[in-house]
Amino acid sequence: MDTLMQYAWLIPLFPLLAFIVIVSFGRQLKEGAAAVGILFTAVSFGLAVLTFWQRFQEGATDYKFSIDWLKVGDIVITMGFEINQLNALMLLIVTLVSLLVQIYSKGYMHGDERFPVFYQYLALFTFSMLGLVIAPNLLQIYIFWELVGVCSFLLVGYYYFKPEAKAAAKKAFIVTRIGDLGLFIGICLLFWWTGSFELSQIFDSIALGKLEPWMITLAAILIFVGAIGKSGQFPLHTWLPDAMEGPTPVSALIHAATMVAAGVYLVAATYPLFIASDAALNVVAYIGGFTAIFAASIGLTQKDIKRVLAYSTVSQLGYMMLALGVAGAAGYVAGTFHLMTHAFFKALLFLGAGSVIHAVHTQNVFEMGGLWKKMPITALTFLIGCLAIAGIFPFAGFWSKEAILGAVYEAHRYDLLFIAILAAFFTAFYMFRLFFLTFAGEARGKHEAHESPGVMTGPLLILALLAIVAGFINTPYAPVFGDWLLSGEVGTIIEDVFGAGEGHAAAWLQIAALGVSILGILLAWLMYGKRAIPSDAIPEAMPWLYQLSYRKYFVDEFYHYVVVVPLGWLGYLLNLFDKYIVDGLVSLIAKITRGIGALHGRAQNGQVQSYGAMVLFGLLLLIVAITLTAQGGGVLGIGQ
Amino acid sequence: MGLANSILLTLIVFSPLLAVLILAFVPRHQGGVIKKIGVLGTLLPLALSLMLFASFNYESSGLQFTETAKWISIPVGLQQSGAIFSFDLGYELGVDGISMPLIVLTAIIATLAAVASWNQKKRLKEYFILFHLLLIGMFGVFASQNLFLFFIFFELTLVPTYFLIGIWGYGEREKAANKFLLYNGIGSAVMLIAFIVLFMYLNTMNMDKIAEILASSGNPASAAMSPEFRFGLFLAIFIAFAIKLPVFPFHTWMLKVHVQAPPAIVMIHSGILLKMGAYGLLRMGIGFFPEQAYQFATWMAVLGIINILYGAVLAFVQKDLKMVMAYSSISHMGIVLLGFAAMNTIGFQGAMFQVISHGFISALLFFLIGMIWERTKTSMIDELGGLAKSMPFASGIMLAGAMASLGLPGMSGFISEFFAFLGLFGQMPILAAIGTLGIVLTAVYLLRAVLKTTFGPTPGRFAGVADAQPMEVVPLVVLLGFIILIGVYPAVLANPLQQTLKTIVPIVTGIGG
Amino acid sequence: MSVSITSYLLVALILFCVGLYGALTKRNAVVVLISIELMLNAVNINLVAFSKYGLYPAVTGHIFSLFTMTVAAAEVAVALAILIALYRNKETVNVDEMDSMKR
Amino acid sequence: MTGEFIAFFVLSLLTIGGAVFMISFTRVVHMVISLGITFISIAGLYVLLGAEFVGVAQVLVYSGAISILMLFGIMLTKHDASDEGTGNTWKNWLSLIFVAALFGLMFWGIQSSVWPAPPETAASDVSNVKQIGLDVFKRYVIPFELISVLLLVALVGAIIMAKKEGNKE
Repeated sequence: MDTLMQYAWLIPLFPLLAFIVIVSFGRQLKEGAAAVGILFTAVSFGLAVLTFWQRFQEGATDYKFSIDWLKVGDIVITMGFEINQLNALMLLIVTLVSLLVQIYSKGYMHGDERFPVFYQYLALFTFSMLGLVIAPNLLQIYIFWELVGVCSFLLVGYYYFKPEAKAAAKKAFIVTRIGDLGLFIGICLLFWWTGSFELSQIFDSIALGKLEPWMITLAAILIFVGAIGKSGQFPLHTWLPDAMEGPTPVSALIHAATMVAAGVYLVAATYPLFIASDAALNVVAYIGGFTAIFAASIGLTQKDIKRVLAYSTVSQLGYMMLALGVAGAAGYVAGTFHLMTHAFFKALLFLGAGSVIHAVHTQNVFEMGGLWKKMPITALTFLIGCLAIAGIFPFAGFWSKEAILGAVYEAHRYDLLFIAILAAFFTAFYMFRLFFLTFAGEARGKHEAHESPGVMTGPLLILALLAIVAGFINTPYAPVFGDWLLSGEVGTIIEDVFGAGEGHAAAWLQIAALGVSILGILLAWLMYGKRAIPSDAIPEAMPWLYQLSYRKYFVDEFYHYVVVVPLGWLGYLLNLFDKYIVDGLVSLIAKITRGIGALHGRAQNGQVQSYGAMVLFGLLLLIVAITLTAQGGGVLGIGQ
Repeated sequence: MGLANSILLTLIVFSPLLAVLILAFVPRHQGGVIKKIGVLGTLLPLALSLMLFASFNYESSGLQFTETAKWISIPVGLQQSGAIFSFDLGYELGVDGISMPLIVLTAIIATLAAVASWNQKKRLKEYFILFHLLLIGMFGVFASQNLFLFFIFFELTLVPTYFLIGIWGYGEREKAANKFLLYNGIGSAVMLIAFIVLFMYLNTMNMDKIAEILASSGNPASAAMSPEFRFGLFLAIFIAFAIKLPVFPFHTWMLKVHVQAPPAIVMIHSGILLKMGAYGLLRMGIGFFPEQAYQFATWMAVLGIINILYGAVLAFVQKDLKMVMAYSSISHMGIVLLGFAAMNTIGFQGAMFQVISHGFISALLFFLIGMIWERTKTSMIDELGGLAKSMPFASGIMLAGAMASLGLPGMSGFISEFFAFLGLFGQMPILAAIGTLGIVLTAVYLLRAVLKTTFGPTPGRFAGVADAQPMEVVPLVVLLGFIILIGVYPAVLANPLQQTLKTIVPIVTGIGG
Repeated sequence: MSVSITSYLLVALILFCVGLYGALTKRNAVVVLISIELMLNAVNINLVAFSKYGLYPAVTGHIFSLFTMTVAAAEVAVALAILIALYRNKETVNVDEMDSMKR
Repeated sequence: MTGEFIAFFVLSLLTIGGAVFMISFTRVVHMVISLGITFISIAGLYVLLGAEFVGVAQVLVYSGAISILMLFGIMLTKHDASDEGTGNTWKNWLSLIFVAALFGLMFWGIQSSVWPAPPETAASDVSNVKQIGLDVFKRYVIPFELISVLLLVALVGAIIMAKKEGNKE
């Protein structure tokens, strides 16, 4: 059975093949490109399932393989792949969601002019993401980390003719790049401190105490900065909502389920580094917690269906970070678990939103409404997604969220617990606000909505199913998933440090969390479903608060005026400096030379008398000079 | 094979002469024939340099394909024994792991630039003759192992470039050409002084011998040079090549050249001629005076960072696509300096990778800008837009080129950037961290420029613009192919570099500790 | 008390300076020539004065001033010939306008 | 106040005065007259210095020949009196400053130099005409001959140049 894992490198390879095929024959394939993409991804998915299954069966030993890639001096840099619990899980999630999204896109993108290009990008993304999750060393992680960023950029800017898409793509790329910078520096520093890019060797070095504590903290925080960028954590979250300019399937795949979760994955993959430093963990926890509540509060007021979902994603990612940061085995399991369940239900929500947008051709929720009857499947699956994300028993979200709350509670971090519960309330509220506005009530827009084709609803149903059942693999009563996850090498290190955590909340906490969520839903129903409470009560009562939330706390404006505008000014200043000082200095020298030349040129006026005067002047100078220098030697200085 | 190998370098260096001779006998009005000869003429050195690449011995760290011949001997006096004492200037060629890839790069870029000259219409005959003379100079610079010979070839590149810019450039071509000549002339003068001083002290112009004598403390000629004196010489050589590279504040000539020169010449200029600065810096600056270079490393790093950030910030505000790319070149050459400043194998490797990779990338981008200019008659960013609609292929390549330029993994730019910074992090982490800001800024200005040109709504006047023609597809695809090849399989370039860098680094680090 | 050498030298100096000023400022070429003659005369006075009051009094000074006169005469003859030729061609003897070497 | 001093004073006054008038006059006749006065006074100075032969030669060559030659020169060319006034004043002032500076320097030099005491007696009673004759035809014979050649060449040259051209063309 060991043989199967040896071929895990094929998993990312198939999407790459698909990419190459579509690039080469895109024009001939036309919409057949979808078939190619789906087929190759399906093969990958099959392999991933087998790999996962094998891991699940065997547990314990990780499989690692590498080849020499580049020699620099005496250092050999390798490329390879590694299969452990976390990787196997990620492989499964990524291939599954990617497959479903590609199937869905066949319907959603139907008729698009650049259909093959879309699949081309999707395939490239899938390849990169898979490459990222099986990478055994930081350099490889970084390489694929950047590649997924580029794919995200390409896909966000897919509608290249739209200025908003252009701006969003640019923003997505640059903001994540700022985060990548941290990762980059972290990798370089770790390389010099430990002499390797290999994760295993880095962990060994830490275990052996080769690194000073401040080094570990610094490296961990730098890596986390990378995660902040990718996972849209505060303060680099601004790109993610804007990235919704991309086609909706892309939002589902990249900006909900997989790529943005890469930050969480990165922290999880380098978790031994983090747990060696309390400071780093605290940073992770507080940034995660703050992002969770911050993004959720913005999500309350947004009008664009996809933006609500985007802020919800940011918030949920903050939740995961929070879980990872709170410490310990429980947090690790909870974070990863939530990553998985979130991938399913958030992809479901996005695809559902896509289905709605496909039908009504608007993204403004206030122009929707009454779609429940017109698109029953979409509505139903969307409801399931909402219930899952709100954490209603027994949907997947319930179990994972409850695991996080439990972990936080156990770590006695009550401030974070409070934030988490509040965020859960917000989540429940804005998700159902969205649901009621979209599906309940009367139709507000002028549109002939109808149910999407089967190729789109199929994936929705599958994801809905997963959103219902995925939670059951890690109930407090049977923590199969947690036990399995902690049985790997990384898991062992974590358990060595913290001991096996229970990681599940006390019953009262479960009930409290559930109650809060239900409260949120109730409020949403009262305001938008039944309209018992006027929905503009709060905006009218406290317009500044509403504006603050609606305008996203002015973070974008802040960045614009604090970073972009000064940069432009600096640029203009330096431009002037370059033109007039650096270049001007040289020109000045040239001009002076030319001026002296011109001066002499003017003296050459052809007037004999001027020349005579000049000669006289020279003679005078000579006489003066000789008289002054030859002291006591007579006029000509001969006497001495 | 034996004979061919023994004079292979001479063949490469002077092979463009064949085209020059043939062109000299082609009547002026037969433009088509001249073009064909011009392009085919570059294939000969390309083939020969590929032979060089193929038969290069990766295990050896020293010089290969060496050729030595007596050339000039100036009798200057009698020795006590009565023998005539004379200055010998030899004709000495040879390549090692650093210069071999550069020769291959030169051959490749030259061929592509010749193809890119296909749309040239003005005074074709002179154009291609100068073009091939320029080639001789470039090959000679990388192949010569004698300072005198090096200098001659170095100067030989200036003259044709001067005319190529001054006659075939855009609006302010004469000014650009003059500026080019002025700066580079000053650089050459400084370099010549340094060379002459070296010659006076050491009585040899052979690069290997010079390095050897300077390294051996027992040698009287070497002992006669105090560390301060050596530092002065190092600075002179540094400045000479810093002007070429170019390093802030000697960069302004390059902007003019990049904006005014014809696209094919910019490809060569930015792709190869700038690289002569980096090559000379490594070979002569660091190779001759490792100790002094080590002392100077911090300043080199600071200059490198200034180059990176200064270039990047300025590229951000430029209105002309060509200016963006010119400043981008400055910014990228800063990375070369950073790699050198690291003074370790990783850094040097990064720097040399950057030299090669930027050669390909900038050639690609400038070629594209030339294409765009030909179709739209503008290179102002504000006037362009939405070209992805009418020229999807070219826009795609442009995006890919920009990605390579900003260091996307899987492309050559990443490898060089990564290793240069990685090397520097080992020595000066704080400076390196400041320098990495350049990575973000690069993304900022490149995306701004490229997205503004290719994305967005398509103005009506660009709707009918044609996509790349077959003659243009070739260079685009080949260049991108090389960029990706080096990015995915860097060993192709690292292997030859490896052994040679190993010989330089011990000297450096052996002293510096 | 006899007249000292300095007095002669002073007279010569004044004469020389007047001649020099004239040579530098007058526009008519003939006047310039005359001024030059004045300067030559000043030199002659010096020569003769030195031949009497010099360190080694001798007639050499006289002979030299004779030579100078001869040369000056030749010079004036040639210069006037040039001027006349010039005047025939250019209708002017104005020094300001004699700059054809520059043009 | 010896007679010699009075003679010197008068002669030098005439010399300098003539020169200055020559420079400042604008009319031809006046110029030539003042020029003649200068030359003759210089001849007087020569006599005062015991150089009778030079003095005579001065009268012959300068006052006789050169003044007349100059007169012809001025008359043969177009002379426009108003021309003189429009000279470049800026240049004149500069020249004046330079000349004054030169004068000052030289004056200072003459005054500060130590001169040999004037000889007690006149050099010799032998007429210096004879002395000159001896020297010219013995010691300075070659320069003398050369001078004659120079004069001849100048004569021929002047004739050729002043001759009207273009008759034969």
